[in-house]
Amino acid sequence: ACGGSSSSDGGSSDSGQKTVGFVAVGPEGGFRTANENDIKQAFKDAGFNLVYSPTQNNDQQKQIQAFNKFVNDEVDAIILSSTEDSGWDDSLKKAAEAEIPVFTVDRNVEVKDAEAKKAIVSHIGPSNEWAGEQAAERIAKDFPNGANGFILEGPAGLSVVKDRGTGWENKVASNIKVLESQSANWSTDEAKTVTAGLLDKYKAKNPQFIFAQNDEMGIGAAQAVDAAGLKGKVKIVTIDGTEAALKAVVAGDLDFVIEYNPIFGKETAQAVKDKLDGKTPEADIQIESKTFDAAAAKTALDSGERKY
Amino acid sequence: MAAAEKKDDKNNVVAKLLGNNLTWSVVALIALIIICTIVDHQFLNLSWNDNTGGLAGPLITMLQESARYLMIATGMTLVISTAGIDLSVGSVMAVAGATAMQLLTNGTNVWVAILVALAIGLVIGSVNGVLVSILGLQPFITTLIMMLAGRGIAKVITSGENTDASQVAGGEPLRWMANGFILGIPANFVIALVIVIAVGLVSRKTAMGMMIESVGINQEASRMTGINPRKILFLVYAISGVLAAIAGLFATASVMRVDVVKTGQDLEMYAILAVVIGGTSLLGGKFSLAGSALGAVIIAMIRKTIITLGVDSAATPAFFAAVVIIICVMQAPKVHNLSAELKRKRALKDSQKAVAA
Amino acid sequence: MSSAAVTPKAEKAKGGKFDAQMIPTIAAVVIFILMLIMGQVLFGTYFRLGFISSLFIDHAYLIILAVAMTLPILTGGIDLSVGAIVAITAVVGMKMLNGGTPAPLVLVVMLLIGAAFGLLAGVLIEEFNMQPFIATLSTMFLARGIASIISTDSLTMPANNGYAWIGGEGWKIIDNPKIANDLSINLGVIIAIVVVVFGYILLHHTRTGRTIYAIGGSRSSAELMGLPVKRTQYVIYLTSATLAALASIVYTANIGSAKNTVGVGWELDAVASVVIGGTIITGGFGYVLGSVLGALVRSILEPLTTDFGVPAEAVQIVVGVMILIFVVLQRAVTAFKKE
Amino acid sequence: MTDKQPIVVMKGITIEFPGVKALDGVNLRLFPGEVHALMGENGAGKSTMIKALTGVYKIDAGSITVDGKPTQLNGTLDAQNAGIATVYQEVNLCTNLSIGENVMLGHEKRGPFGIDWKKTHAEARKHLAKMGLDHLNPRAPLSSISIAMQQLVAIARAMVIDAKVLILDEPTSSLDANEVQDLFAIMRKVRDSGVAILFVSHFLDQIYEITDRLTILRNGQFIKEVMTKETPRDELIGMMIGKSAAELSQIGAKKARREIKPGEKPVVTIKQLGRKGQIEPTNQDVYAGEVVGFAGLLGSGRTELGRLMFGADKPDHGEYMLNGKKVNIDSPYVALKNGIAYSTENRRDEGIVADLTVRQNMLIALQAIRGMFNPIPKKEADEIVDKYMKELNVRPPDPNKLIKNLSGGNQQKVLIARWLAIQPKLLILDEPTRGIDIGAKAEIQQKVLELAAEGMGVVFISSELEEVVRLSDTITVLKDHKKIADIVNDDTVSQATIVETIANSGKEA
Ligand SMILES: Nc1ncnc2c1ncn2[C@@H]1O[C@H](COP(=O)(O)OP(=O)(O)OP(=O)(O)O)[C@@H](O)[C@H]1O
Ligand SMILES: Nc1ncnc2c1ncn2[C@@H]1O[C@H](COP(=O)(O)OP(=O)(O)OP(=O)(O)O)[C@@H](O)[C@H]1O
Ligand SMILES: [Mg+2]
Ligand SMILES: [Mg+2]
Repeated sequence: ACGGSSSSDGGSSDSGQKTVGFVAVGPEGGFRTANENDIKQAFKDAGFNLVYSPTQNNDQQKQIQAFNKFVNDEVDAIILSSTEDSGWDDSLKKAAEAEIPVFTVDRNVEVKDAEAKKAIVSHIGPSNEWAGEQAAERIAKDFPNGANGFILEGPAGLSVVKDRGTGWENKVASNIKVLESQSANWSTDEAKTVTAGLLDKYKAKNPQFIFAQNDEMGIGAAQAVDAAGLKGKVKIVTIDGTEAALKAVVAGDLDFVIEYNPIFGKETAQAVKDKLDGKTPEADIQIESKTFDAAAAKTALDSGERKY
Repeated sequence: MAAAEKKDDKNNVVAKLLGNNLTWSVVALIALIIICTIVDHQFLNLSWNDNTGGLAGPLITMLQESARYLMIATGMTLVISTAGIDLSVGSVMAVAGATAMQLLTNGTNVWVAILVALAIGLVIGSVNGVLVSILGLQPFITTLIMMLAGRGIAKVITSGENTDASQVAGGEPLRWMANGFILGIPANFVIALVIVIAVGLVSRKTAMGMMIESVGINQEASRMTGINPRKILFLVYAISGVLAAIAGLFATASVMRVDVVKTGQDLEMYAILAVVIGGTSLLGGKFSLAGSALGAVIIAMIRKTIITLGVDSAATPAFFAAVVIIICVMQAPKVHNLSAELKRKRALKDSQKAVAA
Repeated sequence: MSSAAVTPKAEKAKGGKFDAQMIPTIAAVVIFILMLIMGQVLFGTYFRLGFISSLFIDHAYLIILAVAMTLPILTGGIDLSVGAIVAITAVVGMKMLNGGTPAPLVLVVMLLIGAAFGLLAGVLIEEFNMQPFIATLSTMFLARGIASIISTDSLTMPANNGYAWIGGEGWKIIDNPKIANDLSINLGVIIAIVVVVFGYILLHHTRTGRTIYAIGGSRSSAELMGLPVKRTQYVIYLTSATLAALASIVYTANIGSAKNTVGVGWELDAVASVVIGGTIITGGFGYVLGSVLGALVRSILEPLTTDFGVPAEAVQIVVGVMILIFVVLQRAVTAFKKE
Repeated sequence: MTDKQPIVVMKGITIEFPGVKALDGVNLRLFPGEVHALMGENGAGKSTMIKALTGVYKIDAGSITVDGKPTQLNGTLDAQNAGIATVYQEVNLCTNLSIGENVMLGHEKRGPFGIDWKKTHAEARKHLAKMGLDHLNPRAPLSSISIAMQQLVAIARAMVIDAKVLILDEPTSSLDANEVQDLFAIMRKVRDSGVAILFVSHFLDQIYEITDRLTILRNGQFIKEVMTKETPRDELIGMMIGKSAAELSQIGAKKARREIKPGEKPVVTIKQLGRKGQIEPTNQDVYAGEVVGFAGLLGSGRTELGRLMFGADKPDHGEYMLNGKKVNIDSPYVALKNGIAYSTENRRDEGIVADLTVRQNMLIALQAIRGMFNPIPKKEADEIVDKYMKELNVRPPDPNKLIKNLSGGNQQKVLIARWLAIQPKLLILDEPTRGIDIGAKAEIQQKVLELAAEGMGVVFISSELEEVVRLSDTITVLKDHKKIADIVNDDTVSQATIVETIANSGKEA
């Protein structure tokens, strides 16, 4: 598949085609799949030879292994979509020594070591905190004079979860009361069970909103709400903006969807190209994302140009 | 303990009861329910919900969730009874779910979708069966491999997406299977219960149960009595595959969407716990489907408790572990033989004094 | 008298069965080498010193875990808690480092925590006759849970912590202009090697080790033979858990940060390694060296899938199938040899 | 010798198992330099008594004093440290380890770098040699030798710790005459060195040959302690079985030979049936109502031939005829379907299904040939079970007990019942009387004759020439995994005849 790296002198093969190593998370559906497919496509279009290496259940170790392998393969550039925001210093140092430019996508990584910092050319991706803030503001707008509700989180400890949480904290209005935060592991049917449980538990407190940290969970919550006959009475806000979620907004199951835009393959490919052509791409390429209420969702869907 | 004072024959009855795992499982279940009720006084309330056409309330949602555990625990029980193990049930759930959802979105008739999903479960189970029985591979590693590969298969089927069939028309029967009600009781729970009872009857009314146990206890001796261990082994893994597929349908149909990574994740562990709590030994041999069923409900109940108590999501695994440990410790012979043991020691002391004198 | 009848049998037995036990392990060696060669021929990067170096440096932890897992599996048991123990010890360790605790103390505490969980597993197994699978499954949830209660942040080491050097990039034995051709080794690898030697000596040159094999053969027999079965069981689970803590030290030192989510699924990688290495999951037969090879084989599966450009969705299938082919091959060879 | 102090005194030992009182106030005294026999029928409680002494079972009442001090034994390790070495009834070794390792387990010789295997194996060799096992290679896996051999290895192991007390629970049950003599020689040496030996055997000849003192048990009760030479056989038997010896239907006489009519067709004929490394191509006929005895030394291939005729091992040579027509017996299932049953010599590993009940164990073979989904009607099942519980008088007479909790002898009866339940045309019995008390043994021998009389073909494999000669119509002699002779068992034939045949065949070769 990857003729590029096969010639023993590594990436820059005779064909002149550049080889780029993509340290990825792997197809997990929703945002992740859309994002990685888009990047793969974009690099193919840009004439790169992209070598793709996913991990399993978010295991950073396997990513580090892949990263180091790319360094040894002497690829021309490495794209790093890390599961963790730290622990990359050593590997980045290797990359720096081998003079391989590294581009972090989606999640930014924090680097202590100066040597290592050099390796990172730019970061491309939308902001999780921003998304969290949008959620808080939407709820504030929906319930100007306060409301009770829940937060459905991803698996405890992932930095996405923390960032989206932080965003929410930053902007949440004082009269918005979170009765309980539970993890539903990004999973639709767990979200349904959990929400059903929470609705039972807090009937008395009349919960009015649910902030689901991703679409999958939001959709599950919506079904629980529906089953409890509270459709419309409980407003659900979710992050990601997958097609299913937009449909749900139009259908009124969800109140509001904040996009976490996975489509930035072009931008990434461009940045890599610039770098390899000797230009210096910006250090932080922000991918702006949209937000969808029912109306916006409808137009977006009808326009038919959404890739996922 | 009460047992200590009672007279011998009575004493035996009590001892038997105390020695019986089922007793302790029931105790555990009740304990959990009590705890929940204390925290949330509404816990036992049942109301009628018109727009689902069934009962509603914490216990109902608990039963609804337990259905899938019932399925995989039943299959797991038979496998474990042959001194094997099936780590692939979680992945099979994902595959079956993925198949059904994908087919639905491609406009296949819902019944066809269901059948194909079950068929795929059967196929994967059979592959396990062949590898274990014909090639004589070790069950643990075989099904571990299938657990890895299964996830992959699910992803291939949906090409990595979390296929969503909630908008698809014609999915009602499947949706009903997971969310509907029969006489106010969750349909999936009823279905699961019926299947468990069916399996129970087949295995106990025919010689299947005994032969499975026999193979689990002593394979060579079984062969010498004319039993064909290979057939038996193949059978249990195949069954486990199908039941896991049903569980997968329950899990996905409840939201009409499969999650290639999360659907069925870690459920093999829950199934194994259910089986062990139910009193079937991982070393194989005697099995108790009733026990496993109870175990399955307990697992669902533990998860319910976690939500009801609002245990911080970070702490849930620890809480889960704590409960499991407590249950297993309660079941340990050491514990409920305590009184008897003390009595024995005392008796021994006396008789030794007697000797000395 | 009977001697006439016996001798041929006994001899034949020697020729036959004994190697049969070794075959899977030998197969592991052969196949590992074949894999390397294949990689080299097709992609030309597998003989690079850099590749070899990071194969060891990045997997020192797995080698240690494989050794740890070998002990319980030899008795027909298993220790599912190793991955979670890596997590909790890592989290505690990082917390303490950031709290300014001196590194040596941190190391000791980490090892002690590991030992504590091993002890707990031992008690559950021996005192409350829980089956190892269940006991360690519980301690796994417990450790993982406590870890995330303590912290769900990803914790990075403070600068100059007197700890990172364990896993730091270590020493370059051969320093080429191109990093890809550097042969380097770090303390982590050395620790791993020491652990392997320790494992070997424990299993083959101590009575405890022989008792481990005896338990794997038949626990009841071992008990009737008057072997210290109970004590040995404690030793086993204490050791495996403590080694898991050691693996945690090596790993965190290497990447310089830790997280409650680290080590998810590592127990299964370890089991796979042990089995690939030729140890029978039902106990009684196997070698620690086999497990090490198993770990290495397990480690180069991902690079191979990457280079072959296996489509993302299929990677797990391919990895699974590779392990399967491997196990089947061993099985076939063994069966063939037995004939 | 009564003047000297006993080294072990067990007083009022009581052990209860759920359902049974295995021991009820039993006393036992062991004197240094004496061989002491524990006598009793199957299930009398001998092994249980031994396990009480070695700390395997916790005692519910009574006291144990070793060397005059009261001792609490929790586990075999304690017992060993107290200088008690034991060989249990069921061979308890680890088949995954080598012979030498098994002998030395826990006593390996240690050098500067832990265990020194050279020394250890040398030591093992020494102890094996003491048992006349010098031909065994300590490095060979234990699984490669027969149960008989394993038994001897277990005894060699017991010799490793120089014990004050040596316990041998039915060590001779699977040995042939020569090995028994070797064993006795060693026992005498050990005894004369002042060790107290506790010995269990169902062979009265052996008892009278080697023991000095007897303790008699009857279903868990202590009957009496006597000196061997002061106790005549009948009296002893009387004390053991609770009725006078006369009542015991001992069939001393040789079986009236069943003449084969000219032209009569055999039930089973094997032509050149064989399997590499186990048994060379062999011809054999078995006629209806005929008892064919297989005689030979350990490892001569009797079991192999039996297993081959049952399809337990696939033959790689020759053919199989049933009532004249060719059949392909390649698995126990097919054999059983065709009415051929085989009762193994390896009761624990290939016979009982330990955790199933007596009832299930009796019915399982019949069920297997009926098919999984065609359960035996309860009524029929009950009848079969009662019938054989009575006929073979299995004790305790409770079919719902787990078979693993029965004594060795009673387990054997249940297994025989299992095979009779399918009403076989040919019944192959491999060492059916091994470890069986005189009473039961007589019953089983009687049963064999009855079955033959009813027209069943029987293959009778036994290491006891005496019973082979007494029961068989024709005797097949094997040696070194090869059939060397077919002896028509008329009145001229005696044990001596067989022994000679075996000896001579060696010369010609
Ligand atoms: N673990 C057990 N649980 C329940 N009952 C048992 C157990 N072990 C032995 N028994 C019962 O105790 C009695 C004595 O058994 P034991 O094995 O001591 O007899 P024995 O004298 O050794 O017979 P044999 O000569 O056949 O070996 C038997 O009735 C047996 O059924
Ligand atoms: N002397 C021996 N050395 C090695 N293996 C033996 C020996 N004797 C028997 N075996 C094995 O033990 C089993 C039974 O022994 P085998 O049939 O060879 O002899 P046998 O005549 O049945 O003697 P017995 O049954 O009394 O041991 C067979 O599996 C055989 O391979
Ligand atoms: Mg006995
Ligand atoms: Mg034999």
